[in-house]
Amino acid sequence: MNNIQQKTKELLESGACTLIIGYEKGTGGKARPVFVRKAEHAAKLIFDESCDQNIAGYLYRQEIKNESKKAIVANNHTLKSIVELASENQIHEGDFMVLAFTAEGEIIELKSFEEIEKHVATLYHGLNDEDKATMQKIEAMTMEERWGFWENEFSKCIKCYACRASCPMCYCPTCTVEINQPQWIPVPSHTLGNLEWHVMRAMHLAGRCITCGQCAKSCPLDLPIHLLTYKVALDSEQYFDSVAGTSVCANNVLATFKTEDHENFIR
Amino acid sequence: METNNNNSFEPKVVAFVCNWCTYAGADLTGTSRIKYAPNVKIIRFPCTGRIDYMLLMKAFANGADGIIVSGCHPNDCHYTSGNFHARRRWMIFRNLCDFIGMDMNRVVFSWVSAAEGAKWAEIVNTTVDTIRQLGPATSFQKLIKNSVFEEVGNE
Amino acid sequence: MERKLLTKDSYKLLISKIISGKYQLVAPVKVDALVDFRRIKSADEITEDYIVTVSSAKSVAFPRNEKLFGFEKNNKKLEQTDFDFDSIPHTVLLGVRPCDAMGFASLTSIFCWDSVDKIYTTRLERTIIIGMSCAKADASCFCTSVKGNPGNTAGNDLLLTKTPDGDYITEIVTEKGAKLVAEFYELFREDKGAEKEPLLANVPEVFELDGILAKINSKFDDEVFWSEQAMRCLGCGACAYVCPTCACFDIQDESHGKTGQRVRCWDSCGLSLFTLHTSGHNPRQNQGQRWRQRLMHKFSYMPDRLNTVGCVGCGRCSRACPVDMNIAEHLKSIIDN
Amino acid sequence: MARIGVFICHCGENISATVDCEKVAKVASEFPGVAVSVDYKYMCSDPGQNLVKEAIIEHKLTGVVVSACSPRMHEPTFRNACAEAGLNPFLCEMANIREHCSWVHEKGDATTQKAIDIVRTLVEKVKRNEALAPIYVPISKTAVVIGGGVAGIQAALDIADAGHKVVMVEREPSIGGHMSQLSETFPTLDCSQCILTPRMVDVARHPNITLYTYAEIESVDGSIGNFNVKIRLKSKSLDEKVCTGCGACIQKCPVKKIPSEFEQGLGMRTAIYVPFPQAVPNKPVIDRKNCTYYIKGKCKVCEIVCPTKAIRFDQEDSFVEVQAGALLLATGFDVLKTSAFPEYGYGKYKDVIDGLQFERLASASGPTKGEIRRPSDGQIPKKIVFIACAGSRDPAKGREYCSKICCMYTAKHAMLYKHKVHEGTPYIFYMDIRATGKMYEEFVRRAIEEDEVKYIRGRVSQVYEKNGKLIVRGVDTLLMGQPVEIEADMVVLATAGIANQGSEELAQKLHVSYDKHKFFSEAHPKLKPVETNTAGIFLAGACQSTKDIPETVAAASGAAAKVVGLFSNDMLKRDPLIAIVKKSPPPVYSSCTGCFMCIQVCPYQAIDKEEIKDRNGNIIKTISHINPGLCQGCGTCVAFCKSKSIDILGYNHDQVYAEVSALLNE
Amino acid sequence: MQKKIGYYPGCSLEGSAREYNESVQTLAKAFDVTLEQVPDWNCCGATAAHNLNKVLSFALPARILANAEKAGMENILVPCAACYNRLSMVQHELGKNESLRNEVNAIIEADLKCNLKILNIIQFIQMFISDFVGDKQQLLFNKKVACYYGCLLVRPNDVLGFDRAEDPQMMDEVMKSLGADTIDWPFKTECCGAGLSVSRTDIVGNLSGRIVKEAADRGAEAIIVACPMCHSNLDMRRPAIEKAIGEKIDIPVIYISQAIDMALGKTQKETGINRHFVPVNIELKKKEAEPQVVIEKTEEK
Repeated sequence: MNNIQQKTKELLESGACTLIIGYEKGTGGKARPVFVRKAEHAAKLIFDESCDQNIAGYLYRQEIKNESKKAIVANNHTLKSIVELASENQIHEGDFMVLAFTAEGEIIELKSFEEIEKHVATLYHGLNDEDKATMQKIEAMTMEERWGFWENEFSKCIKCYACRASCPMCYCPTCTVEINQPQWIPVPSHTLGNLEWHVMRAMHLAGRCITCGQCAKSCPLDLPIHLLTYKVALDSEQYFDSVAGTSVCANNVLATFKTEDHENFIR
Repeated sequence: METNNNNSFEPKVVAFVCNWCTYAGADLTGTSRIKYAPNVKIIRFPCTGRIDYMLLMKAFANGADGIIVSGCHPNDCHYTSGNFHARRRWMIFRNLCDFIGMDMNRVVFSWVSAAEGAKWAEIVNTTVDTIRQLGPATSFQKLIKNSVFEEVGNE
Repeated sequence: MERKLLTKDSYKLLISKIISGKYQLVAPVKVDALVDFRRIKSADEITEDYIVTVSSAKSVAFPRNEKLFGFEKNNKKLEQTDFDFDSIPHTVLLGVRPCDAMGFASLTSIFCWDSVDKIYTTRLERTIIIGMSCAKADASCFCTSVKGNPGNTAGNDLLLTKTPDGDYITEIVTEKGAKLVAEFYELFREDKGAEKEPLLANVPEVFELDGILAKINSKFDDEVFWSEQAMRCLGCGACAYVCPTCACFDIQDESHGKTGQRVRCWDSCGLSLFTLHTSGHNPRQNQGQRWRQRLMHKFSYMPDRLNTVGCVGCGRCSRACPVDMNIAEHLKSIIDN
Repeated sequence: MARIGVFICHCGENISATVDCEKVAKVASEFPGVAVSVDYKYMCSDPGQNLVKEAIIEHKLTGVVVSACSPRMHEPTFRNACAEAGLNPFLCEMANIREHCSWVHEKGDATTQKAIDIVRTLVEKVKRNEALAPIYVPISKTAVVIGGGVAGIQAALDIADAGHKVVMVEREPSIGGHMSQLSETFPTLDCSQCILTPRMVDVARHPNITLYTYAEIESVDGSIGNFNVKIRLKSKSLDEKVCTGCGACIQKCPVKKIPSEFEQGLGMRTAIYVPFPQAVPNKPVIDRKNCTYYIKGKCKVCEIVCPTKAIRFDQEDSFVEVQAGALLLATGFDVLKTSAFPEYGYGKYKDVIDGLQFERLASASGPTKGEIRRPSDGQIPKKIVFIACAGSRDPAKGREYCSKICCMYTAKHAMLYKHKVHEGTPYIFYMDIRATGKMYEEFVRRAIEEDEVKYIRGRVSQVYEKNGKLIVRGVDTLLMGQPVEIEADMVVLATAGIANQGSEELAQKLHVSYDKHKFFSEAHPKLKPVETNTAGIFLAGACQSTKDIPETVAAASGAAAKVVGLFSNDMLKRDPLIAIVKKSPPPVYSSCTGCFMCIQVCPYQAIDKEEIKDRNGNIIKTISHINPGLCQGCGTCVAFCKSKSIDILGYNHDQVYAEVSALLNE
Repeated sequence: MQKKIGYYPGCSLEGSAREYNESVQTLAKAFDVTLEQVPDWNCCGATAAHNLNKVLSFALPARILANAEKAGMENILVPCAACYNRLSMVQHELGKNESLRNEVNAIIEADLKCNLKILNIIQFIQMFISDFVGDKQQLLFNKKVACYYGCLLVRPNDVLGFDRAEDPQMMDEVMKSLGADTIDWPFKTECCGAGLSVSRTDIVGNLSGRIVKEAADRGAEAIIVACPMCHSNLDMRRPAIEKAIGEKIDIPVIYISQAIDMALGKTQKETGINRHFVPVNIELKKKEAEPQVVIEKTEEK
């Protein structure tokens, strides 16, 4: 814990960094993202289990992109997203410093994308037990039950787009929902349009979702929408051996193909 | 699901096909005068690679009861690999739709070459039969109905 | 103010009678893991286990989607179906927190500012608001900082305060409230005069409102200030959509073939699309400017033009925010800065 | 406001027999935006087309829907008619109510209703069509021929004789290819080198041909008419301009025991070498992997003996770039090595050889001066077994195809053997004999009847060595599956013809598609046999599939004719139905966010990066850019792009969305 | 730590190939591996089932796989080459054919995932032998041996993925690591006559005879096998073999697991070689203190 404060203080004092993107304690003890520019504020920074938010998305924010010497305190989700974002050309090696943690909690600096890749390779990539169980529960349902489940969930969606805003992979400056010729996604939040939105969002994350679950964590209505992108991520791995956030030079699962790809569903 | 009115139910099926194989195959069905059910209407695309899954969603959102997506057999794509890309996309899309409880029996994927006029007729007829059995796509129809805000008041 | 007592049994009875009568009843219910307003069919559905509901009560008068009119094109001719005011139901809104109830005044000031929005006012007119005082609060609550309090009657037609016995002190705030009590007079007893204050939650004051109101305008041009505040803001619409006073909306035409509808639906100044011009120019280019708009609108423009503060201190925006943009904390820093 | 004209064709009775055309026309006239809707007996007739043209002028139409047969039939007809009336041809669409409606359904309301639905769909599409102009691309009239075997030689000479420049690229030190290795050719048994070497010399001398040997394609970009080809000239360690080809260096080179590629490992060569005496160009190269100087840092005998001082030890690879209008692939084939056959000895028995090795044994210029002697001990084999279809037609070896040339050359080998070893016995194990060329069957009969070659119909399961003999165990299927065992002195496997080494990398460099066996794919198996799916790149010979010499030469001339045909124009006209990256005004410029995944998707390498700069030249953002000369309009990138920043002309988002909506909603 | 591996012995190892089972158990103990039997296992169907009924031939092995999956096993050792072949084939087929899988699932009332790692005896040995050679080995297998693979272990190659189908090397490598000199011979995957053992012993005599004779001619002192069927044909049918080839050959036939057990210095009872028809009269040399044995990779040309 103190080693993060110590390390960032040194970075800011030495001038090696002018901005640290990390976590601080927020309302009711929850962790939240924080931006520290002064050495005396380094004491605000924390890193513990509560810091599970994926903050990689800040790296390509215009205001932050322009900062020359910045460092990000990256949890495992954030690291994977950094790899994926790099593979999608949204962030570039050397533009920021990455502070991560070993399994023992030791703070380390990952100096290149290659080092991040290596570190990510040591991390667990599957779903957590709770999500696994929910996935299994849903998959065990009949088709009608599944439809009922999701219809209920989608009916609650208010289209605030917190899921989109909080996902590091949703970086398009003009999202498809903002296109009105044609209007791909209806603006009002009826169940039909909500369903279309969530299906599209999941499809757009095919081979890109690193299964951090940030979308669901951000949803004010607690919709389990992360399961949709997980489904797509699991299928990408199962059928096409593609795991997002593991390789900077990987091609996207839907941008590539093999002639021998699975096709027993095609007549 | 009520299916006792099957006799009067005429499924609405949209076919998304590529120009070079299946569209030409359907032309051959015509020149061969092979008869099939009139429920299926075709939209022409340059390649299966062009077929956006969101259009499939839109078809259901506009009241389709079923969908056929068809293109060139593997290795026969006019553009070499559009159908391979499409196949991957379908695979992921299909599983996702199944996961949210959409009835994937309503979506038929097929390869129909320019020489397979008879296969096209067979695909259309079996698809229409299947969907006649399944009945109207009531799950989507309910959503379409609810998307028109007739009921005033708090949901 | 006239007070009555509603015993816990007659409370249940009142609910059943309302439901079976001419009203639809909207009340907090458990929706999976959350508590939110829903139209209910039985008293058992109601829950009292909440600090505030996830969404505010505003959708009773300002639904998240509202069909303004329908249209149909036939033989190149267009026919329009106007809004049917008779379709607006008579509603009893139960379990509203005092902060929420106070929010309707803000909404009304907007919807009746230059012209009167008849759909909104009719909906509100046909709604009887039965509030419920707060016995609990959390770290996001700050009603006392914006001239509210956990037992505030303003905006309610009736306000209930639960006693340790499980009965409800009923304050009759408005004429509408009185009429409802009269309608079900047999259920109400004479009030025993129990003290209400001790039953209420303690909500400490975070900032001094007058200080904010006095200083916020001077901050308008401080780009760095707003940009630093909004640094972690992701630019979604969660805060606005759960807010009891946010009134911004978008108007959309939706059509399928020949028929269509014009819909009014919620919008949010937090979204970049909100101010995007067709030309590509966006007068609010960054999240700092959008965040400034949100705060200025509530604490400068509305007080200046509508003589009301656009915030009731419910704290919903902070709770809904994926990155904990705590509005009270940010407001406080205006004074501190 | 759209003013659409709808023209319903009866097609005689082809449509009107089952579709109520008058009703369709009447209903269509009421569609929003339709200015005129008429039906007519034969829309494609002159009066029918005039109806369309007149309506365009009279009603100032902004779009036309001709509701008739398949667009694959008459779209050009009606688009031309529209153009003649002053309407951009791409504002005309066809509603297919014949092949897709009247011909496939019974007469009735449902059929008429379907026709109405189809027309409505196309009306909604055409409302969103844009006026487009064809794309013109200039042509560089130079052809690059890759591969200097008989196919490349033939094609290069044909193109050069037609007056166009040719650059030939050959990776070996000499042109000639496999044909120069062959002893005699079937079915005439004339000498291979005698017919080939004069053509090789012609190539070297032709004023229109530039020959680069010991060279490889480094990269290719650009498109039909304008390829930019970068060629790597591997260092020969020699100044060719100075070398006279006297051969003194070769005689004195101390490293003499390198297995010769040309002799298929049956003979030896030196480190500085020409592959064979008649090589073109007849100047040596130094094989750096085996040269003592390059390995140990001293020797330089060749430099000392060279009378013209032509040796350049420090020479490096160099590059030339060529602007070419067309590429011609003639990279030939290879044969599967015996090591692919563990059941036949896994390449460990010296006397189990492949067909190409036998060619060298039988060649008068070969390592044994044309005598058939076995590699292990130089003895003349008394019993020799030829195994046809070694690898070919064998899914277990991953090659289902017939190599096509082996039946003939195996018969030839057996004959040549019998002609040289009169007392010997040749056996041929075969599956079927495929002798379908001119004089081919007669040739095989000669082998059987005159030269008494013993043909055994059956497969060989195993070859193993025992007591100095090769035991060939097989089956004779004509004797009811009787097992056969032959104690042979030598075994020749007619191993499958396979794609040449490096063909996959080359195909990827050129973006030419190839089959699973790595042979290059033709654009159409029947109608475009010498074209690839990449416009401007053509194929000849065995790089497409194994071919014999006459077929190879025919294909080469065919491909050359295609190149010459292309070069007969100065400009190339192309359909504009291509993808574009959408741009918008500042400060957005484009919704493209530069993930560049579309680059991965594109089968044509048509997408590259474009920098958007401000007036001072500072880069504002980098987005995708689609090269209109390369894009073929498949639209895969369009469906892939998440922000829908790419659209495709003729099938754009707005059009197809409107079609879906119109098809399902009245 | 004790490693756990699922175990499917099949019928042979409970009957005619008891000694194979014994030697595998001994070996597992030496490797410090616990073999956990698949609960409630049944017949794999062998050759009989797929001659009769395709679905049955899938359902039988599928039930075994399902039981193993249900028991939470990740890999299972299947020493019998025939069982190994059936289980592997069925998992492969069901894995790629969804409709067949559904059909079989319905019959066996299970939900197959088809993700087990099915190990043959050689793969099992390779997993652990590297820790073991040099450490626990007491005797050097200083003999010239012929490794005989038969057909079921190696075919079809695209499913089973044996090193090289026509000239397999895996057993040779194991034997070399024990100090043996393995002969290069052409009959590694020849047919032994298989199930004709009972009905047409004469044919088995001919086919197995060729194998035994070739091994003997090339100087082998033992034949190493990994299949109960091969073993019984080469060992138990020795009288028929001798009748067919007209000479007496006494080289023993040893399971690969037995060979390792022997090198470990296990007793006849532990290795099960006392149960063979052709006596195993092999004296192994005591191993030198300094381990000289290196696992050699066969040269590929």
